[in-house]
Amino acid sequence: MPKPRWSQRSRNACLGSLCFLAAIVPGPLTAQTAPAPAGNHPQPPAPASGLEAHDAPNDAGRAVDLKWSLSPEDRPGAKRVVHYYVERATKPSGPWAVVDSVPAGTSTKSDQTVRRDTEYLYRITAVGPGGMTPGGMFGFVHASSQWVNTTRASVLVFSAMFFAFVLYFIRSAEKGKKPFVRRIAGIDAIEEAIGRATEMGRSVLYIPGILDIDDIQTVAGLVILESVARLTAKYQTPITVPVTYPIPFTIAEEMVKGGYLHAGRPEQYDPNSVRFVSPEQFAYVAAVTGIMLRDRPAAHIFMGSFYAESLLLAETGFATGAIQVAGTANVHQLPFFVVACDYTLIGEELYAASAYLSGEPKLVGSLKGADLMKIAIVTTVVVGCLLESLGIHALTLWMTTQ
Amino acid sequence: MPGLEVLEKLDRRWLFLIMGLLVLEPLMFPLALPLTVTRPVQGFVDAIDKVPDGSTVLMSCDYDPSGIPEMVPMTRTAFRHLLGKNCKVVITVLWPGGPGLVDSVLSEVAREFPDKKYGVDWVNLGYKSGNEAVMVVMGQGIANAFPRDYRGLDSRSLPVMREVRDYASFPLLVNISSGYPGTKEWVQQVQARFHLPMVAGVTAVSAPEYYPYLQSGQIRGLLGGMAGAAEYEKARGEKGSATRGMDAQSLGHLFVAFCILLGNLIRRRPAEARS
Amino acid sequence: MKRELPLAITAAIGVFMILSFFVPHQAVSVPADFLQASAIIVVAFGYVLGGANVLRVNFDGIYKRQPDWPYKILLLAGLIVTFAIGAIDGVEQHGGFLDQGTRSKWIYDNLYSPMSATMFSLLAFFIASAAFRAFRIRTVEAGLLALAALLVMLGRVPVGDLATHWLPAPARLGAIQDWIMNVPQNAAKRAILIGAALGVMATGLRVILGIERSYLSGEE
Amino acid sequence: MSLHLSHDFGIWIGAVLTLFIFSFLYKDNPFYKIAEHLFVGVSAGYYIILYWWTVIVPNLIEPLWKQLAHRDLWTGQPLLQARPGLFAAELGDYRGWLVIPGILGLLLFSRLFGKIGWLSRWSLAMIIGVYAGIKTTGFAQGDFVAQLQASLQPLWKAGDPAFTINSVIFTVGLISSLLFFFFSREHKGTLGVFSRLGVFFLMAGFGAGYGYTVMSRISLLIGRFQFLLDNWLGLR
Repeated sequence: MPKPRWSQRSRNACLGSLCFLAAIVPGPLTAQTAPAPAGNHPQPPAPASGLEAHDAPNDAGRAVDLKWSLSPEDRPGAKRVVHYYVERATKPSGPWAVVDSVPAGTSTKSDQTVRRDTEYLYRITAVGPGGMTPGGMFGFVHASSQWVNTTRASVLVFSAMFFAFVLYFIRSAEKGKKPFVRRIAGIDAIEEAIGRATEMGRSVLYIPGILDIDDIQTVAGLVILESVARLTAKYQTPITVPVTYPIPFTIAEEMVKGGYLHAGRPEQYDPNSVRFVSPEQFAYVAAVTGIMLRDRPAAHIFMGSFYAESLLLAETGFATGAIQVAGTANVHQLPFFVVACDYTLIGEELYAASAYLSGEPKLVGSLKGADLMKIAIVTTVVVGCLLESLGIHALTLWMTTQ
Repeated sequence: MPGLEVLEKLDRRWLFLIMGLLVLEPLMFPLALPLTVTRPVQGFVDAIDKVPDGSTVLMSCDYDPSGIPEMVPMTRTAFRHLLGKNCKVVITVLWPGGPGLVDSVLSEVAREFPDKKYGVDWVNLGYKSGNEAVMVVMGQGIANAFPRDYRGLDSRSLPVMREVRDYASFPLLVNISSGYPGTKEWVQQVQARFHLPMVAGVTAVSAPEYYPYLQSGQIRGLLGGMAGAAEYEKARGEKGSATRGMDAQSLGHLFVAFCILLGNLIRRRPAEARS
Repeated sequence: MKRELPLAITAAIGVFMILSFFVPHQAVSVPADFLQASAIIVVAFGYVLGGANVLRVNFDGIYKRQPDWPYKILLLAGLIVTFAIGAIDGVEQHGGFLDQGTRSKWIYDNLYSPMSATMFSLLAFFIASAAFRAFRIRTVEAGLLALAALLVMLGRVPVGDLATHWLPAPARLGAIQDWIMNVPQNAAKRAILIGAALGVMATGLRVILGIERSYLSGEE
Repeated sequence: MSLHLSHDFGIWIGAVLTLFIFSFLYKDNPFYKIAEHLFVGVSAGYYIILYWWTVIVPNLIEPLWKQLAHRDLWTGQPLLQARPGLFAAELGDYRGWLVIPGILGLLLFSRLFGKIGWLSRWSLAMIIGVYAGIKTTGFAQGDFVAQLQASLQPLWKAGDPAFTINSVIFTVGLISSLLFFFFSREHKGTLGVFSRLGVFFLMAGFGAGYGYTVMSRISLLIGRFQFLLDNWLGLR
């Protein structure tokens, strides 16, 4: 096997760039370029052409995008070009530094090693078994910072629209204009369950989910608890509320106490009705199923965030024969509630119920804002699908953010 | 009917026992039921195949030991798939319970490739708290969020990290995740923000939630649960723990289906009878 | 100081984060990156605090001789030993306390990992008994749910295709499963996804504007 | 098939603890309680030390130490490059500014001392601000606009009836499911029809979810049995 031999031209190139490359790129790169079997005296490949370099858009001046036309000898299977070096300089006279190498067949590259607002020249060097040939240079070009990311215009428009709706409805609700929210069937189901427990002279078990107060579902669960507590106090039906975390515990206590106060029977409040159990998932489940089996409440109400325990709670509750009403936005737990409960509030219905019952402007406003947005979404879907069917893609393209 | 009466009062521990035996039996005496590779899994395979050989791929393994049976076979096959293509792999873990497990799995696979060196061909950057915040910080520099790797080495000094700056350095993100933080957050914070193509391997519980992402092209392929992992193994010509578990999985599903039907059959009477 | 300042901090930072999504300029992106990097650190402190809380609560439980207090001694022993060994390992390994071969890795592999994996595997048993005892098909909706569940459950595993291999390919359980997942369930999931996105955005807006303050409650 | 019992003491511990937890299926008992409490203790200890070594030390203490002491934290060697400018921050290198998250992190511990507990709100406010911002934009782009954009698809394609049927079913399903969650009007008339249709799609979706959840749970059990059979008993 004859020793690899470099053509004169590539040796010159080595002085310019390859030596620099050897300094910054680890071994394998240079190793690939070295073996050039001398037997058939290969020539260096024809150069790449038509290089264009532009500041990468929508960034903080961290990249320059390059595009070029392949060397005419870069064809699949031809093996005349192995890869291209992307080279960069700050002066037309050089020195040229290799920024990166890309495999043959590649005609784009983003140079991310630039300094912001520095002027650069670029050239693409085709490298093959016969040596290397630099193409024409392009420049000057510099990477600059942009103030607006234009690809996200559609996100901005839709978000701004939605935020405007929400704020408008919150304001108008605060001014006392109560917007219409339809009564949710789940609320009737809750009242029915409490009524049934009263008839049977048994208690009501209320579970506001298993998460802490920072979860919005827990908040909704506690809001609904307030109305439930008012009803149980009115009917003089005992209520049990086992809670997982300290803060929801104190709030739940307030809610139940408030319920008795509202019914004019503060003395009937049982301090043992709201219980702090444990944040540990399985310990909590064990305690709650214990209450279900021992105290036999006639109604179980689950409102909040639930995870794997939904299955265990709903099953045990079902086996005791109690009326069960559930509500959660944790979609993967909904199937277990739907099959084992008499009524289930699905996803947003939980928030809607809490808004309906409390009438609080911030909740009602958000709900109405989301409703109006849904009209906009349905309209967009209908119009967009028709446009797409007719072969008009403008709307879809504008909404593309990637 | 007295027979149904007995069934209705059946102690549930009998059901536990049957379930246990049904899962145990095929693990000891396999039935070798045939598998077909479904479209979402094929998408996963194709997306990795399409990555240029030798490029650097980001792989985030966001799970902990409770996800072992579903996540570990996916991690193994995907890591093997990537190393087999001479890709360099940068691994992150966003679940606190996961880093030790993930490192064991990766080291075990890496031993099959004697020429692949830690720090040169792959690196385990280990765990970082902060969920979405970590993902966004990585967008300005991977090593900014992970100054040291799992082994306590300075990650900027590792050869594999020298060619990595931020998400633009990767042609693909492979995410293997059991929940939050996981595929949803990677789609929202990274795929959408930084336009990084991604594929996901997820637990069966969360798989249905990600079908909308699959249809929209936000993820290119999806492995759902152990069945997804088994199909991936089949597509790669491997016979791993997921493939071996598929028979037990089939029997388990049959039993649950049987329970649903039987339970409803014997309870056809009015609900009042219960109370 | 107790209420207004936190609200102002949340508002300022929240608005800035949203701004940084639309403005790539370094005048915004660098401070935003600093805030996110800081969040990583503060969150970590939060988890350490959580661990400290476990310590405190259980010491309390033992001191007050709560039920199960002897088990709590075991709990504390586990906590302190794991912590102490981890501290020593970390100093020896320059931070890589979980590296292959350390004592912490042994604890992780043989105590933490098997127990964590087994806790959730109990659910396989419970799901069977729930299917038997608490899955009732009384309404059209529940019937539809059950139908989809059965088709998907059987279609997703090899046994489904095996049982229907005599049918033409599009009518086999696997293909039906595929269709359910891609068409009806996908449509429903997308609706839920979009609805949930609106919910999160509305909540985010309320938190940033200080309309939602529930996270500050309870510690007056 | 024969037994090859493991000789690894650790595997035995893991197997015994696995069986302790499984004993809960029979009923709650002291063995289960031992495993449960040990698990809580070990994981709490593990979490504390994990956050210390993998986040607080490398992301906070080490860079601060380098900046202030000009030495490597572990070897004590002086750093080769001096890093002037305590507050001369640039992307990814925040130097003295890191004192801020350090203080905010420590303030969280004020919760352990009742009276000054309100100080932790500042840290909380900062975290919540960051996450509210990130999540709002993440959901807006990834789950809202991107999902909406992907829903704009042609309803018919000449010569492909399957595509047309599925596309129409999908679009009707999406719209009716969205309208099920519409609360500003009673569900009567056309809206009633749509929301009723929406319920059907949602139920099909939940059914699929049920099936997949069953799959996940059974997989977990398979995993534990594989551990017991392969690693512990060594059945081959």
